[in-house]
Amino acid sequence: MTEQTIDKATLSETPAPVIHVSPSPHLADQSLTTQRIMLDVVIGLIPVVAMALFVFRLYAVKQLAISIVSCLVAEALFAKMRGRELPLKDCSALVTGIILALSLPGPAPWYVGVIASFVAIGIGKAIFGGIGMNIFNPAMVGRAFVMIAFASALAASGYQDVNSSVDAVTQATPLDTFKQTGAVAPLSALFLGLTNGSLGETSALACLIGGIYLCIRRSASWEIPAGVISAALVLGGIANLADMDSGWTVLHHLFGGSLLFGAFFIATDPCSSPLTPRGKFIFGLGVGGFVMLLRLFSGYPAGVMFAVLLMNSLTPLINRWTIPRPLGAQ
Amino acid sequence: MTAQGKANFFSQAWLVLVLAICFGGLLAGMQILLGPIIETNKINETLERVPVLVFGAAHATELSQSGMEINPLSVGVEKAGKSVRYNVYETKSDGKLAGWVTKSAGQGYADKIEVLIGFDPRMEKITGLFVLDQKETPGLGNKILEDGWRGQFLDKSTAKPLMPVKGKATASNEIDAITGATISSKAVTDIINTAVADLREPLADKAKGK
Amino acid sequence: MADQPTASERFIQGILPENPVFRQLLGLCPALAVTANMKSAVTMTGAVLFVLFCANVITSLIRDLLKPHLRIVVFTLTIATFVTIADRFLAAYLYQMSKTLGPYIPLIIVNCIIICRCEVCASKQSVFVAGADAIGQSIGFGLAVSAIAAVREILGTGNFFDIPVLPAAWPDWVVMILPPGAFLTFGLLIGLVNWFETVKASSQASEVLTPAESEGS
Amino acid sequence: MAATQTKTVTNGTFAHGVHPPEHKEFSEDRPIEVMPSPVKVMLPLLQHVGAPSVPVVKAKDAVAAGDMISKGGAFVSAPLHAPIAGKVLKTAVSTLPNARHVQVVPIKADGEQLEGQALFDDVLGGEWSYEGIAQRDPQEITDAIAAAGIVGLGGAAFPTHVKYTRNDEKPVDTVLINGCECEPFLTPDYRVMLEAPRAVVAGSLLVGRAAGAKTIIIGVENNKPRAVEALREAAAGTGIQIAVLKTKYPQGSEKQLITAVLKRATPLGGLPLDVGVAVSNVGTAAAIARAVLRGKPLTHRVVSVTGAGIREPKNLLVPIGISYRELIDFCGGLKPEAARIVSGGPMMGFAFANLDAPITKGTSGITVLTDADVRKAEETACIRCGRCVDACPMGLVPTKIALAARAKDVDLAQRYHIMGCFECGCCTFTCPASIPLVQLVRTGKAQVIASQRQ
Repeated sequence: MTEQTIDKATLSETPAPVIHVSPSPHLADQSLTTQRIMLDVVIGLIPVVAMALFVFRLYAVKQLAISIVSCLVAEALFAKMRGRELPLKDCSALVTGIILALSLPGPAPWYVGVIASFVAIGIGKAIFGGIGMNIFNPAMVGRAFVMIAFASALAASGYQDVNSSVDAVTQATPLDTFKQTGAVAPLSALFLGLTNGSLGETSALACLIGGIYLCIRRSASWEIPAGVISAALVLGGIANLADMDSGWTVLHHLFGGSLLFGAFFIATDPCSSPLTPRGKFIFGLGVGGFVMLLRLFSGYPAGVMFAVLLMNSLTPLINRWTIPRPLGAQ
Repeated sequence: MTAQGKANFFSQAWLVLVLAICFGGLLAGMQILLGPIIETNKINETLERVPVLVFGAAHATELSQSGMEINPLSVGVEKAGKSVRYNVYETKSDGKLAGWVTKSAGQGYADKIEVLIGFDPRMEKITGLFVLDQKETPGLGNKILEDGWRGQFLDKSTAKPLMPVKGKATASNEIDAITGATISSKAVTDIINTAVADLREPLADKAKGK
Repeated sequence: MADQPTASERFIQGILPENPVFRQLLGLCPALAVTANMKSAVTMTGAVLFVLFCANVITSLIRDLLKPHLRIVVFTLTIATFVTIADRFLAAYLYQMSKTLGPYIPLIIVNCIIICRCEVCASKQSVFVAGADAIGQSIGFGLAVSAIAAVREILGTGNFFDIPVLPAAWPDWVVMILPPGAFLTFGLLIGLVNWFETVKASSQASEVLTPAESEGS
Repeated sequence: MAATQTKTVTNGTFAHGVHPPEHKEFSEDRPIEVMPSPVKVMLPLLQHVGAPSVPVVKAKDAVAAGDMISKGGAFVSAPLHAPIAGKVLKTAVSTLPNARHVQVVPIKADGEQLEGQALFDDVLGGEWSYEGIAQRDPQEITDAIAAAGIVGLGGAAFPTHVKYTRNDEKPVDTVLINGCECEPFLTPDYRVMLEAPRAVVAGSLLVGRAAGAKTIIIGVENNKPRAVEALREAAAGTGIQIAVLKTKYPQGSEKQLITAVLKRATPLGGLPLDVGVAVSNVGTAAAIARAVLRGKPLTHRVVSVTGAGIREPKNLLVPIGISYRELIDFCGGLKPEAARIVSGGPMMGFAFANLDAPITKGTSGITVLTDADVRKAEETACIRCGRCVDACPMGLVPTKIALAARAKDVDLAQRYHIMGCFECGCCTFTCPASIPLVQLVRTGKAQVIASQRQ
C-alpha cells in the first residue's frame, strides 16, 4: 500500500529527467558516421579483394596481410607520437592498407608493403595533421614512395615471376605487353581480371560491382568515376580512331590497368578530392585525362597513381573555382 | 657642382673600386696558376677513356706508356640534307692506326644519354662502350653504367644493326635488355646503331686511305 | 657594442643553438642539392668554410670603412671572389667532385649564410670574433648537411662515405638519393629538431614552474 | 476549374535538402483538444519580428477576452489581445526559449471564460463561408489583419499585414499557403488542415484578395494525403490550387517552397516579394479567416506537444501566454528518459529549460526528445565528404563556412556566402563527423555582423 503511493508521488513529482539545452538542430542522422563511410569502402572492396585472392592466391594474402598490419601499426604509432587517442576505430587506416595492398604487384618483396604503409600513414597523413587534413591520397603517397625507391620491384618487370605457380603472375601485365610487343590481351580476360597486374586492378568487373555499391551508398561520389571514365572514353576514343590498326581499343583502355580501380576507389577518397559535385566531376576528368596522357605518351604503362596525386595537388584550386552559386544568387 | 658631385662619388665608392682591383688581381693570379691544370683535367676526362675503348682495360695501361697517339678529329656526315658532326678520336699505336673512338648522344628515358664508342680501324666491330652522361632512373635505367651490361657490346659486328631483346639474347646481333628498363637499353643501342650507320663508311675510307 | 657576443659565444652558437640550416633555415639550396652522399656534403662544407672564413675576415678588416648603403655590394664582391677561387681550386684538384657539385659551388655566392654572417657579425665585430663565427657557422652547416647526407646515403645506397655499412640484402631506397628524398629528409630532420626544442622548452618551463607552484601552495 | 487543376504541381521540390525521420506518428492522429482555461496567462510584448508592442492597459485593469492589451509599436509590429477575461497584473520580465528577455503583461483569469467545444467553434470550427470575399476591399482586409495582431504562425512570427500591404513597385501575383510542415514531430498545421480546411481556404482567399494575387496555391507535402483530400474538397470551386510536394526537409522554408512550387529563385538576401510571391502558413490563413470574417483577434493557436519523451502526445488549442509547464503537465508530464525539451521542431526549434516561459504566437509545438533521439557522438575530423554540400538547400558549402568561422576569417566566410544560410540545420543533421556546422555558421554570422559594424 505504501509502495503504491510512493510510486504515484514520484511519478507526478518527477520531471526528474536531466534536461539538456543546446542549439538546434536537435536531430542527427545517426546512421551516418565517418566510420560507416570507411566501412562502406571496405565492403565495396570485397569483390575486388575476392578477385585478387582468386587470381593471385598467396601473393594477395601476403600483400594484404603486410599492408593492413603495417598501416594499423603505423596509425597507432603516429597517433601515440602525436599524443592522440588511438584513432583505429574510424577504419581509415584499414582502408588505406587494403587499397595500398591492392595497388602493389603480387611478387613485390615484403619490405615494399611495410615501407609504403609507414610512408602512407606517416608522410601521407599524420604529418598533415591526421585524417581529413591530408592533401594527398595516403595510399598513393606510400605507393609513389616505394615506386621511386624500389623502381625495379614496382616497374613492369616487378609484376612478373616466370617461375611462379600462379598463372597470372607468370605473364607480363597486359599494358606492358602491349607497350613492348603490341600484343593485345583479350577483352574478356581484362574484364574478368585473369591477367597480371596490381592485385586489385585486374578485374574490371569486380571494380565495377564494388564501385557501383559505393556510389549507391554515396560513400563515393559518382561524379568522380563518371569524370574519369568520360575522360578515358574521349581520349581513348581519339587514340583509337587515330590508330585504327592497333588492337588496343578504347574498351581495352577502360578495362585494362588500374583505371577503374583508381576511378572508384582511389580518386574518390573524400579528403583529397574536391567538395562540390561540379568540382568532383572536374577532378575526375583531370584524373582520367592524366591517366590517358601518361598511358599514351609516357614510359609508364599505367599512370593512375601519378594522375591522382597530380589532381590531389589541384584540389584546393578546384575547390576555389567551384564555389557553388547559392540559390537566388546573381 | 659637378666637381663636388664627382668628388662625392669617389669618396663614396673608393673602397669598392680598391677591392675590385685587388680581387681582380687575385682572380687573375689564380687563373694563371690553376688554368692549365683545369684544362688538362677537361681534356683528360675524355682522352683517358679512349685507349680503354680501343685496346680494352687490360692493355690500355701498358700501352699508354708506349708511343700512343690520340688525334681529335671532327667528322661531318651529310644525312637527309642535314650535316651532322661527330667528335672522333683517331688512336694510333706506334704510328699505326689502332682504332676509332666517337662521341655520340641520343634521347634516353629521362634525358640525353652521352656515350663514347670504340671501333676497330676498319669499323667492323665495336671495341668498347662508355657512358659519359646519363640521368636514367636510378636502380633501373642507370644499369647501363654497369660493366656487365656494357660488356655485351664488345666485339659485336657492325654489319647488322643491334637489337635489344627481353630475356636471353641468342642471335649475334642481340643484346640483353635490362629488366624493367627496356627503353634505356633501346636508347643506348639506337645511339650505337646511328653512329655506326653514319660513320662506318667515312671512317673505313679514311683507314684505307692512310 | 658591449652586448655583442664574444668570440667563443659566436663559435658555440653557430654549431647548434643558431645552426644555420636547422634554426635559421639559411643555405637550403646546397643543403638539399648536394646531400645525396657524404663526400659531396663534406666537400661543400669545406668550400663554405673557406668562403665564409675569408669573407668574414675581409669584411671585419674593412668594417670601419664600410658605407652602409654600399655594404651589400662590398659583401657580394668579396664573396664572389672567394667563391670563384674555391670553384677553380676544386676544378683543378678535385675535378670529378667539381663536376658532381656542378653549379652549386658558384651558387655559394648567393648562399644567405655567408651574406648573413657578414651582415650580422663580421661588419660589426673584430677579426677574431668574425673568424670564430665563420668557423662555428661552418661547423653548424657541416653538421646539418652531413646529417642529411648520412641519412640519404645510408638509406639510399647502404653506404657511408662510399663504404658499405648495411648488409648487401639491404634494398636501396633510391628515392632517398633523388631530390624528393632531400626534401623528405630535410623536413623530417627539421621536425625532429623542433620537437627536441619543444621538449626542452617544456621541461625547462616545468622546472621554472615547480618552485612557483610550491610557493603558491 | 479543370484547367487550374491540371496546372497543380505534383511531387515538386527544391534541390538538396535532407530526409530526417518524420516521427509524426506521436500526434498526427490526435484531434485538436481544447486546453482548459488557465488561471493566468503572460503576454510577452515582443513575440514577433519587429518593434515591441506598447501596452495600452495598466495593472489592475479588468479586461474581457479579445480586448487589446498593447498596440503595435511601428509598422513592422503587432498588437496583443487578451485570450481570457481577467485582471491585468504588474508587468514582469520573462525569458523565452529563444533566450530573449522580454517584458510580459500577466493577466489573472477572472469571470466566465469561453471553454471547450464553444471555444473550438469560435476559433476554428463552425461554418466558414466564402461568399463576398471577392468583393471585399483589399485595404480593409489588411487593416483587419493588422488590428487582429496576426503574425506568421509557422514559427518566424513575421507580422502578416506587412506582407499583404499593396506595393505597386513589387506587385504580388501569387500567394502561397504553406502547409508543408516539414519539421519532424510537429502536427498542428496538419490538424488544422484536417479539422478546419474551410477556415484555411477562406483565409487563403482573403489574403489573395488583399494582395491582389491572380493565383493562390496551397502547398502540402505528399506525406499528408488526408490533408490534401480535405483541402481539395474545401477548395473545390474557389480556383485555389493544391500543390502536392515531395516530402523533404526544409520544404516549408519560404524560399524552398517558392522554388518547389513556382520554380522561382528568391534573390539572396531578398524577400519572396521580390519574385512577386507572398507566403503564409495554413495556421495563419485560418487565423486571418477568423480575424476578418469573425472580427476576432489572434488569441489562441494550435500547439503540438509531442515526442518520445512526453507521456501523452496531443494537439492542443491553447491561449497565447499560457506556460509551457501547464501544457506538459496536461499531456501527462515528461517520461524519465526525456533529455531535451524543444520549443518548436527538432530541426530549428530552441531547447530550453525554463518551463514557466509563456507560449507565444510563433510557438508551433513542444517536442520532448529522448536520449536516443539526440546524438551524443563525439565530433571527429572533417573528411570533406561533401555531404553538407549535398544537403544544403541554399547551395552553400557549410564545411568551408564553418572552417572560416572557426578561423574567424570573415572574408572567407563571405566569399562562401555565409549570410545566405537560414540555419535550417540540414548540414549538422547529415554531417558524418558530427561537426556542429550550423552552430558554427551562426558564430560566423555574428562575426560578419560585428565586422560590418566596425
